[in-house]
Amino acid sequence: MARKEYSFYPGCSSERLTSASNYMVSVEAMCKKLDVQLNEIPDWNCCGASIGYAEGGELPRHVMNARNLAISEQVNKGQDVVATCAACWLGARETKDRLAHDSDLLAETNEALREAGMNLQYKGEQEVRHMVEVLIEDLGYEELKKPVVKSLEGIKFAGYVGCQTNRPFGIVGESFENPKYLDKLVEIVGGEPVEKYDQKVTCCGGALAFSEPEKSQAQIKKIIESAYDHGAEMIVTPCPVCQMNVEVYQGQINKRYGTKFNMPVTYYSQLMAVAYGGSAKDAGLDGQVIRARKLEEIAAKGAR
Amino acid sequence: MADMKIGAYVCQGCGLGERLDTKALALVAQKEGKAHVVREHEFLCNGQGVAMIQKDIDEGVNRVVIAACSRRAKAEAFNFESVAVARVNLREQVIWSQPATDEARELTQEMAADYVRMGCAEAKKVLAPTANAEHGTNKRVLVVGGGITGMTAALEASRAGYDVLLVEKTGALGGYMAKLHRRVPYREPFADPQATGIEGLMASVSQDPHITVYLNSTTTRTSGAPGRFSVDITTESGQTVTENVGAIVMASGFSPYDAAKLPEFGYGKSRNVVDQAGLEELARAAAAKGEPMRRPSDGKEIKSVVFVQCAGQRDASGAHLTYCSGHCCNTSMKQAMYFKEQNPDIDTAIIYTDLRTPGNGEDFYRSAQRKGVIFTKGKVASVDVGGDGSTTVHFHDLILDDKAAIMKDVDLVVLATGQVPNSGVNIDIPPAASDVDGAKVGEHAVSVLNLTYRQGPDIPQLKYGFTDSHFICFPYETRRTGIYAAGPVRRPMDITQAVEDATGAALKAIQALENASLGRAAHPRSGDLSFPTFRREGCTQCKRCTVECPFGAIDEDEQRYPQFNEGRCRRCGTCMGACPVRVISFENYSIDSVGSQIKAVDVPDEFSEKPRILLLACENDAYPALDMAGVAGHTSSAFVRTIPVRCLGSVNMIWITDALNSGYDGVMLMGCRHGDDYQCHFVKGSELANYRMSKIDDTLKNLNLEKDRVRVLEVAIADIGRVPALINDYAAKIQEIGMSPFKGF
Amino acid sequence: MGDINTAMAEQYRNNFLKEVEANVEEGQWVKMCMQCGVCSGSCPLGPAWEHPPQEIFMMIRAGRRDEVLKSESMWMCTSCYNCIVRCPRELPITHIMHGLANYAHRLGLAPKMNPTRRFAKKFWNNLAKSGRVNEIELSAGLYFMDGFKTGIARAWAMKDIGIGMLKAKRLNPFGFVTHKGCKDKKGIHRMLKKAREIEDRRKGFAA
Amino acid sequence: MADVVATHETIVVVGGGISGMTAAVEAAETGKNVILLERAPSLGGRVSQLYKYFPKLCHPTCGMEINLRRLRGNKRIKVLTQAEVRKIEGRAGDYKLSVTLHPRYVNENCTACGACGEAVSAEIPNPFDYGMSHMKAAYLPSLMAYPQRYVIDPSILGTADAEKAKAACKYSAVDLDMKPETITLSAGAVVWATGWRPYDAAKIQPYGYDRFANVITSVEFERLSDPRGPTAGRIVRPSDGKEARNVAFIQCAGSRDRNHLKHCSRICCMASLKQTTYMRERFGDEAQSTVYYIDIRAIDRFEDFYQKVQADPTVRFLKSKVANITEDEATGDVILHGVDTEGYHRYDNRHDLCVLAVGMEPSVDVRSIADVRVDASGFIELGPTDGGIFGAGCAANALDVNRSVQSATASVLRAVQVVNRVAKAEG
Repeated sequence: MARKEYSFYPGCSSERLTSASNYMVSVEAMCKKLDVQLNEIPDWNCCGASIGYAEGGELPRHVMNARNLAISEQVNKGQDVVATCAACWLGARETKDRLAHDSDLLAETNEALREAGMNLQYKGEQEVRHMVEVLIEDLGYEELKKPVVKSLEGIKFAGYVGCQTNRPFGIVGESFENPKYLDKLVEIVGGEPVEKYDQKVTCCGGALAFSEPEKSQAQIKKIIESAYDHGAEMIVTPCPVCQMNVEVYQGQINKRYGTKFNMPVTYYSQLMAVAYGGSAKDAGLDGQVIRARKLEEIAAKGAR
Repeated sequence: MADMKIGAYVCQGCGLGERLDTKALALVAQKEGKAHVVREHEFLCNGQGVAMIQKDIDEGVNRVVIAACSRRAKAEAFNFESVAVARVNLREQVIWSQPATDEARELTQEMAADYVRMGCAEAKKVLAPTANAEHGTNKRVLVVGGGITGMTAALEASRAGYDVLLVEKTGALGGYMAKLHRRVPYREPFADPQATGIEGLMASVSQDPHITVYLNSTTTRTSGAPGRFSVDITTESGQTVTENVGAIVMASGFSPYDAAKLPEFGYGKSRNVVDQAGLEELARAAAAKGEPMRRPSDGKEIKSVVFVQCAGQRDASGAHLTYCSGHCCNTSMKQAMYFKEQNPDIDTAIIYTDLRTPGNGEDFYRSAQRKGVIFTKGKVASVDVGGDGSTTVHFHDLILDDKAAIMKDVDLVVLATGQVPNSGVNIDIPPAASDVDGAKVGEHAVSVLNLTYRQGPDIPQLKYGFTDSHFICFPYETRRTGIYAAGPVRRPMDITQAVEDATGAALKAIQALENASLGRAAHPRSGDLSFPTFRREGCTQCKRCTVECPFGAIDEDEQRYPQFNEGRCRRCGTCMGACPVRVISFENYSIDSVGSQIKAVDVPDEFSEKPRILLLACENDAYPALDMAGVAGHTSSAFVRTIPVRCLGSVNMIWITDALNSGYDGVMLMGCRHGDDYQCHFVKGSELANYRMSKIDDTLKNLNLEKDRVRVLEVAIADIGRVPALINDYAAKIQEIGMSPFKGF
Repeated sequence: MGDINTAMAEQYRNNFLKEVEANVEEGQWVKMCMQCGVCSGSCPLGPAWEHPPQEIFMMIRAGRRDEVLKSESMWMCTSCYNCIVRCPRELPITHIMHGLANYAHRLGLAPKMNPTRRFAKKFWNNLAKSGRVNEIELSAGLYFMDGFKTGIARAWAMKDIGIGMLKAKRLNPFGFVTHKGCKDKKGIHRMLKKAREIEDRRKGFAA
Repeated sequence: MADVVATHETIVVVGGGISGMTAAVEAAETGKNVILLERAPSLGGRVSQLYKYFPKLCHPTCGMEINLRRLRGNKRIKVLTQAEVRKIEGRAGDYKLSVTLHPRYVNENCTACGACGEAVSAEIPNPFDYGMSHMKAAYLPSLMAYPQRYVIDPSILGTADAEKAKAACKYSAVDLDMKPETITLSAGAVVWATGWRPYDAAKIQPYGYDRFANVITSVEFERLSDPRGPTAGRIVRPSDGKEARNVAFIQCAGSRDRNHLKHCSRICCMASLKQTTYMRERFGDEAQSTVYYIDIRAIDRFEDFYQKVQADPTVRFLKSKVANITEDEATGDVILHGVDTEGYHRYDNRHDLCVLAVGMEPSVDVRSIADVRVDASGFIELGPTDGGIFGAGCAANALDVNRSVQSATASVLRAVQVVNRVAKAEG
């Protein structure tokens, strides 16, 4: 039996051949080394994401999340729900919070849930947590350090936390304005955190990357520019939306602003997968649009 | 009185032994100071040193000269009962204010020797004071005003075991608070209006065997002093009883600002525009009938209410009240809640510029919002009264920057007007001037206390008619000893504050009568047993002392001589400073006690190039600043000789002319700031000194001396670096103008 | 839709605040604002807001119904939650903005061509179809929502990104056909329909 | 401490700031016996660290001098410093206080001659200047310190420095073997006047107090402005010592905020208004002060002061809660971001220095020590009339100095009522 077991909510972008599939790959590799077992919620559905508000409204969004949680309560009894995606985590957790404080809304939610299959009823029994929370709170930095076999020495990382992993809930003990856990994780794997990086919680534009590209790209530019200014070689993030926005729009930003950005944007789990001895493939490094060469080099080297 | 026997003690500790020739100083004390016992000690303030002095006292020494550190240090160690003690400050103001160099040694020693001479001279002229045997011992408290403040003061004093007389002008207790429907909450959860509880309070007062209530009565004559006030209490029908009390709490409350002065807000044009008092009246009347509040003009249902904050307040133009009354934001929120309670659908809007709900008032603010009270930051321009009884409020919406914002179909407009203190006669405005400004002064020209004091019938007002203290650290210090103002007469305030204020004022009243019964002074020279006396045969009845006393302590007796009422006296010595014939003195502070110090200084001849500068320093601020300058290592001229004075107001011109006549090259006076933000602890002392000194030029001219021979300076206690600099500047100035021609006479 | 708007305007005549409280997600918080403006200053897209949140709250209190509901402002929300965590009155501002946008959208007052409104609609419809987002279909749908020609132009402009994603195996070119979504699609459809019904009933939309 | 006599008629005052000193002096001058306990090595409390008081702009030391003279001259008052109350048990008229006396390592023999301070070389952060300056580890807490006696900081115990201090003292005042001591005091009534502490500015993360050198608190600005402070009154930036001519004052830093302190701390508006006058005093027309506020709470006659400051062209007011602060790393300037809500004007304002008007919270959690009723913020509420422990000053509410003194005076009467009752009963 694994050391820790969680009910896992991967979310749409973690599926194979989707925007965060590389995240998923690295999470699997990381969890394996940490002896953490993720039990996927069967037939989970989309969280609705924040942007779902306009058409989805209030109750339908809660119902979507409640369905996942209700299935989890039914199937993965006694386990905390863990999400890797910031939006999934936030959506699910918001629903849990709101239903806990609004009995009318809870009743309405369950009324709608009855229409779905599996004879579901949401009770609110399980905690909803982010993968990073689980790593830090349940395992702790000491435990996370133990499986490290390769040091990411010499790589400077700008820890970009973004919005939704950080606000409004965030990680216990961390501030909304200056969370330090990514820096600590970077240190654990032997990398060098850029501590003065001042854009770690700047919004990348999120879901508006498509509808308001100029505005969101202005945000992304700030995020990358500051990373360069502070000497970072890579950005590391816990959020798939952040990762994608910051990584894939660099070409467009270069065109728009005449910059020469080519900054790899990685997940914390990729760093850990490499440090834990995983191959570039294990760490999903083949999924980078902008290759993280230095990481790949370390992954290619034998364990020290 | 036994023969004078002076003991002089020279300490060698804290470097005094190294920096000074203490043996020589001891010799000075003995030879020049005529001390009977002279001792040096290596560590005078320790048990052994103190015991040594005590032994001498036990053996007959009755004047003690301690040549050691500042009087502000080791006060407990050198606190000898029943003997006069002169402290010679060799540490802070001699060795610590002079460079520790060989070159400086001679001047430092001369300085120390002078101070020893001065200390001995002072010791000869002062006595350990004993209280006046004629002090009053009445321990009853008079409370004027039967509102929440007065009732609280009465009950709290009674609870402490004191008898109270409570005088109320109207036919019932309760005051303004009895006119309220509910009060603003005063404890958690600060969410809803609360019952005033005034009936219970009134019952407690009426039933308290220690409280005697006089309704329909006013105080028509108040004379005497703490511990022996005599008060005439006269009923409406004209019957008068005379009562004796020990202290007085004045709780005469406030009147709402006259909303009729605000026609632009529709007051007087429509019954549907009311002030906060008017709204309370509506609410009480409705509650009494068990009905909802209705529109006053036509009894229609109220659907919309607008509250106009700061109506006739915070008005920088001076047309209305300049100040903020503090309670009105909370009061309007409370009143808006009346309507929300009546029907949550009634629209209530509060138009404000700064919402002022300090402390837990913030909870009340949130509660009002939660109940749906709307808050709009804006400035109301006018209220238009429509023919159908509804009104339109025109305002500048400051957030949406809409200068033409309006609220239509308003059924009721409530004006948050301010508090105007019922403080009686403004004694600082001469009667003639009150005619000029008739409207304002005339309204409140009825005296509250009818004091028979030479200086007027009521407590002096500070600003806007409030009888507040000007002192941040001493809020209860009115300028009439034993009379304490409390509640909104003192400062605009709400009920919670008035209760706290009343309790504090009651304590001060009790303290005043307890002190009076022992003949002790009140703040700031608390406990001082000395009191002013005068030589009747020398008095010219010029009245300067009676006029200038900042505390109105001095009346005139039937023969027009000053009558000091020492219970009212704060021992500042302003009278002593004022007296042109120098007949006023204290046992421990007199023209002579300072004058002889001035004369004791050894003034070298004009060829010595050693000028002498006299520095008369206020003991509360300038003198401590000099001490601390020494501690902080600032050096200053060795030619200065400093004498602490109780207040610059106590400085008599004779000291200055004596100093100049005896060859001093310059005289400095250092006192506290005066003017609007005065810091003089005796209110007027430094101002009077400045006034008196403004006339010194004539004296100097008569003596054929330069104007710069006398310099008056304002300093603060924090001027630790500045004070030595001022001294050095002045010393340089004296160098520049040269030696006094009066040396050697 | 227009009818609902008229009905709502009638029902809450003169009191837009009450309308918002009744019909907008977390609308009951609007009255708690004390106009400090921390939300307005905290928004990453702040300068793009014609009326920032705190001002919108004041406009609601002042009854400026049309101005608010027709505004582009709420559509600028990136859901970053800065405003929520900094608000000294703990107003769930992000949700209120979403709620207002949603309400305006439901009443048909939201600006027709607002790109975020249109994106959000596509997004929801995409996820609701199978229970999960089909990224390729969503992207394509977005490119081509203004017709074939603009779609091609947009896709061309974005081609490098698409190619990059394809190369990185983070986009499924066959997703139009292979995307499976949830198994219980029918159940999800029924569930969402029901939720919508309940919400419409509660908010008086069930015209 | 055998010389401390306390009976059921004694009033114990806990806290030696302006409220506690007032309470002690007022009670003693009413004829009551008082024991005044102070946790620090000297009296004076928070106000002694202020440069000036509003609205008169006078110096706190001035009133302190008067109070100290009243206190020194009154034999009814016994002062114990470095005294920490651990527990209060009993009831009105019969309390037992367990008090720990921390060692000063300097006894009554001390004359404050300063020899030990000169002898010692170790330096420690000076708490009087909120750590903005350093002082010798043998020190007089301030120029106005009462008792006027040195303190040896425990950090040098066991080092050569401690021995040097001991050797330097000619009066056998240095006693390195002092130990903490716990005593029990009787009291009829207790006035609890432990005052306030500034809210931890680092918790207000958007303002970066923990990250940016040029973001300081209002209490630190007081020290910076004080000629006796760490910079001798020069208003300069911590980052580079450059004169700070363009200063931002942020109101409600912690106060009126459900994320921090839910109450309004009352004094901060006035404190900032006052501090703009420090700017004018130093820099004249060159000064630039900007006050970012939600509501200016200049209550009662303080309104005059507000109007006076408003009329000063060097002072600007913006109705805005600043959203966040960033730092220009090259210059050390701070940039405040936000929206002026009066008409919606967005700003990114550059300043030399930013002063956070931090809120007040009670400095001691009294609940663990005594059975008293407190509000949600921890301030002592006036309890039922049969109690004998009374909050005074900022232990009872967020108050300015004037109101604290009023509160202290009122609390004395409540205490006097208790001991007079006891006296009557005891005959």
